[in-house]
Amino acid sequence: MGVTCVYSYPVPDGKSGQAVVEILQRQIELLGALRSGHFCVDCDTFQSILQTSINVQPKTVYILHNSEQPASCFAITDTSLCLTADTLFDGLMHQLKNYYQQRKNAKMEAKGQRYELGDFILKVGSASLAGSFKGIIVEVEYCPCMVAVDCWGLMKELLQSVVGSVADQPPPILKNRQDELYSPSITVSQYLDIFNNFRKLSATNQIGR
Amino acid sequence: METESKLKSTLDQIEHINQAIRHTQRLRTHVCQIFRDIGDGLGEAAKSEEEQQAQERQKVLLGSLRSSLETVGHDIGELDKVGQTLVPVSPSANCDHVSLDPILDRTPLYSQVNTSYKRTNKMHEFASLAANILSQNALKRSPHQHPAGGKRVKRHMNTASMVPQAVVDQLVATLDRQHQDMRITVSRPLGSCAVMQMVLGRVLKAQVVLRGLVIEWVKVKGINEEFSTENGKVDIWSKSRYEVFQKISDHAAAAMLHYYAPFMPDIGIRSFTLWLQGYSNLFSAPCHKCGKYLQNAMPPTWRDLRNRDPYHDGCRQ
Amino acid sequence: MQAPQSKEEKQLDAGLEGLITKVHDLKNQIAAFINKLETEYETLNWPSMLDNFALMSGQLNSLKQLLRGDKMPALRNFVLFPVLLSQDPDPHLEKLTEGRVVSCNHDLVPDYLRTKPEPEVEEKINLIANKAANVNIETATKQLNSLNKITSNLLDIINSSKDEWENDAGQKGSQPQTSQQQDTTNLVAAVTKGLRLRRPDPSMQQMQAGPIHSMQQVQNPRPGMGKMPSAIKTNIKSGSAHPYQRP
Amino acid sequence: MEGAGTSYSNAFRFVAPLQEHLLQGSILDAHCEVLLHRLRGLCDNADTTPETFSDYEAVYQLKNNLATPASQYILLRVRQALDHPEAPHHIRYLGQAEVGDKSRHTLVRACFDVACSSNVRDFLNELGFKLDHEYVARGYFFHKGRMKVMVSKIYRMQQPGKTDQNTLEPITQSHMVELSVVAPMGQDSIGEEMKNFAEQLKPLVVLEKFDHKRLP
Repeated sequence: MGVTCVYSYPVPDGKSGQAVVEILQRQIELLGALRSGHFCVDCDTFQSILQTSINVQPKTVYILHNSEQPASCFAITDTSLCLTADTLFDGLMHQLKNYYQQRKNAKMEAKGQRYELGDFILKVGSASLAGSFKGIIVEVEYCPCMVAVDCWGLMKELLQSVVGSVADQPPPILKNRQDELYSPSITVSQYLDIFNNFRKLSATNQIGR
Repeated sequence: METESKLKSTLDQIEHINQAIRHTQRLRTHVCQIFRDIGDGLGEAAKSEEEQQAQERQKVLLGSLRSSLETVGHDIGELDKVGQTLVPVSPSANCDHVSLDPILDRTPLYSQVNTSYKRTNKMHEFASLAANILSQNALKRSPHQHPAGGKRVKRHMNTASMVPQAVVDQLVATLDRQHQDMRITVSRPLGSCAVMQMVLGRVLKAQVVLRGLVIEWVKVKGINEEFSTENGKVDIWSKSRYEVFQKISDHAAAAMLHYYAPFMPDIGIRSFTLWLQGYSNLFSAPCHKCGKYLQNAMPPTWRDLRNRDPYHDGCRQ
Repeated sequence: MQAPQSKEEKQLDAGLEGLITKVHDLKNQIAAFINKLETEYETLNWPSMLDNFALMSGQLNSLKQLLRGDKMPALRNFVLFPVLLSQDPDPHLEKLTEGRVVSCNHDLVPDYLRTKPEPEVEEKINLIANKAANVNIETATKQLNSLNKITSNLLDIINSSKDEWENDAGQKGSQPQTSQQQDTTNLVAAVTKGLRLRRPDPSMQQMQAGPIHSMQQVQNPRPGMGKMPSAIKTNIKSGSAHPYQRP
Repeated sequence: MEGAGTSYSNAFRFVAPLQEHLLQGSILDAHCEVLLHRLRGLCDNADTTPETFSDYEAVYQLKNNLATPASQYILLRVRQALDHPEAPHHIRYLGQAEVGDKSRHTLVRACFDVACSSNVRDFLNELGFKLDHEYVARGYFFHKGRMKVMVSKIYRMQQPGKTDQNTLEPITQSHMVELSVVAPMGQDSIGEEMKNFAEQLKPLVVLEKFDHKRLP
């Protein structure tokens, strides 16, 4: 439960996502990291069906789970307020079904291999929207440190040996909260940010077509 | 006939040896008991009690101490008596019985003797090497190992480890005030020995066990780890779950020996604390030598003992 | 061997048969009771013990009635005597007695066919009978009286304490109530529906706007919330834009 | 889409629905001491002093404009321990209490207890919940096996959000007494156990299944 950086890794044209993931995995294994199982982060979207007046935007709540915190559930509003609760919260959302409804075909997931390297935890995986591949996600966690601004230099050094210039800057979410004591909810917020970017991208792609 | 009588005498001998071992065990438990009594001392509770009660307690304690000393004397006498009946066993004496073993072929005697001989030889070698090295480094922290030291020295040694609690408390309070980014608290879970808890900024926690003003034990853990067991007792043994802090614990133990100053005990603690404070930039400072943050996935875990410059473990001179 | 039976003999046979069945019943009852005592002693309660005793005494009574009945010839007038004593085991006898008596020998017969108690027992009975006969009537009445007195005294004590006890219980019932139905209702209503916990007072609401500032901020962008139709009538007069208005 | 890519944390998510079995009553303050003594004797933690608690509960309401009257609003209760500020907050959802027939000895209602971080109140506001009412409950807590007994005083808060002792006002001269068990669906035998326990508190407190529909 230390500082974590999550990046989406661009897939160059003409390469399949799987191939890029394999290249990254080889890179990480070359650093001396050991495989330690798999990871999974998933995100469900709930939308309010409450119409108080016509010009009010419907509200959205994202429910995320992270395999690193298997007994917790994270709920993030569209104003990026993050509630950390235990997994029974899913049941509670079910009770709210007359007010908030799960959006169909909007489940996003990031799955892949988890590695350990000293006090680092590295994860490489692919993100998918409703089962179709959307992009590559790289996560690096440095467990002993709780303040992002302290260990950014150190993280950057490790990150650049894996993903190169993608990690020139801290992830935007982390950048705003660099001085806080780190908590898992920041990790989840980073994932949500990346998921939303993927979503937007696919939406514009569809419009473009 | 001859072997029979030999066997009998051997059996006798074994019986004597057994007896001697039993006496030794008893002696040991009693001596242990004495040390425990002394170690517990009057405890913290004595402080708060009335003068008279404290005196009474002291009397009880002294009484029990005397009686246990008497038992120890008695035990020594017994042991002496048994010891006289023991005859020195010549190392080859048991070899005679080897011929009695009917299944000689199946006993891997030779190879066993061979390996144990080799082992003993090696151990001897290592021991002499270690003795050589240790004699060069004067790290003797116990007052009893100073046969050469004069009377004056001995008194000084004693004062370092026998300081009233108030002095320790005061020193810790000053340290707490001196270091802005460090929070230091003291607890005494086992009577007179103080345990210092240090929290360094948002980087690490350290636990220092003091005997008087002598640092006895140091452990370093992460800021999100605890120094207490689940039932709230102070836990000085468990190590950090992070490799970084395990490494720093080792370094801190080395530093504690380095800063040990028997004549000015408080200087030892002060300089150790100052050194430990150098870890406030543990994650944010690159190595002074190689200019990098990471080496073997570890930040620079070593701080120079003089100027507190950060180095990787592999980059130290 | 069987000679034509006389009327008397027939009667005897019938009587004996009845007697045997009754005794058999009694024996079974006792056996069942012993079995119960041995196997269920942990769960056995006093009433069921009493039931068993009552059953047995009933059977004894009916046995007695049978003996005294008109149909029963005077058994006293018959003599039973052993014709042959033998040390050899008799399988027929063994079967008849369920394995209790193996042979009809000299050891058993005197005990089994005894019509009078043993001499020592007889002596004891005589002794006690004599003693009873010798008691002075006066002392006897005296003792009787004192016993009666003690008993009635005891009865009085028990009755009075029983009265007291019942009174106590009665008083408990009449003690001041430890709970009030109305309070229960109020509490349950407050906890489940928030009754009497809401703040309808507008002056209170004004104060409320301060400490929970964030709520107001949240609400301002959605002015529609305040204009919901009112379901519960409250006496709010200070305006509909108020953050704590209950719709 | 579910099922195709479910994570292993899914196993934790769908637990059997829980139900709360409940009996309620009250006791006048003057006799509360007697009740506490009796409860100490009856319950498990007899050797220690009874556990006290001081909780602040805020009830939030979310309204709906759906036509069906059954789902016009939903209430969520947020509870926080005032005496243990480091403890997590709780969200509690309680369903409609069912009285049932004679054969059932207790009220039964659906129950969801979720521990959560302390920003839950802001979160509910974001979701469109409105604070409906709030109160402070202080009192004692006992347990016997899986039965939970709470003897608590309910206070109205004179100033919103303030839980200091001097701004609290008790709403009755009685303590509330609640006997409850949270158990998975379908364990009706617990009712018998609760009834027997309630029987032992008579005539001091009459614990009964209090029909919430009867409330004004």
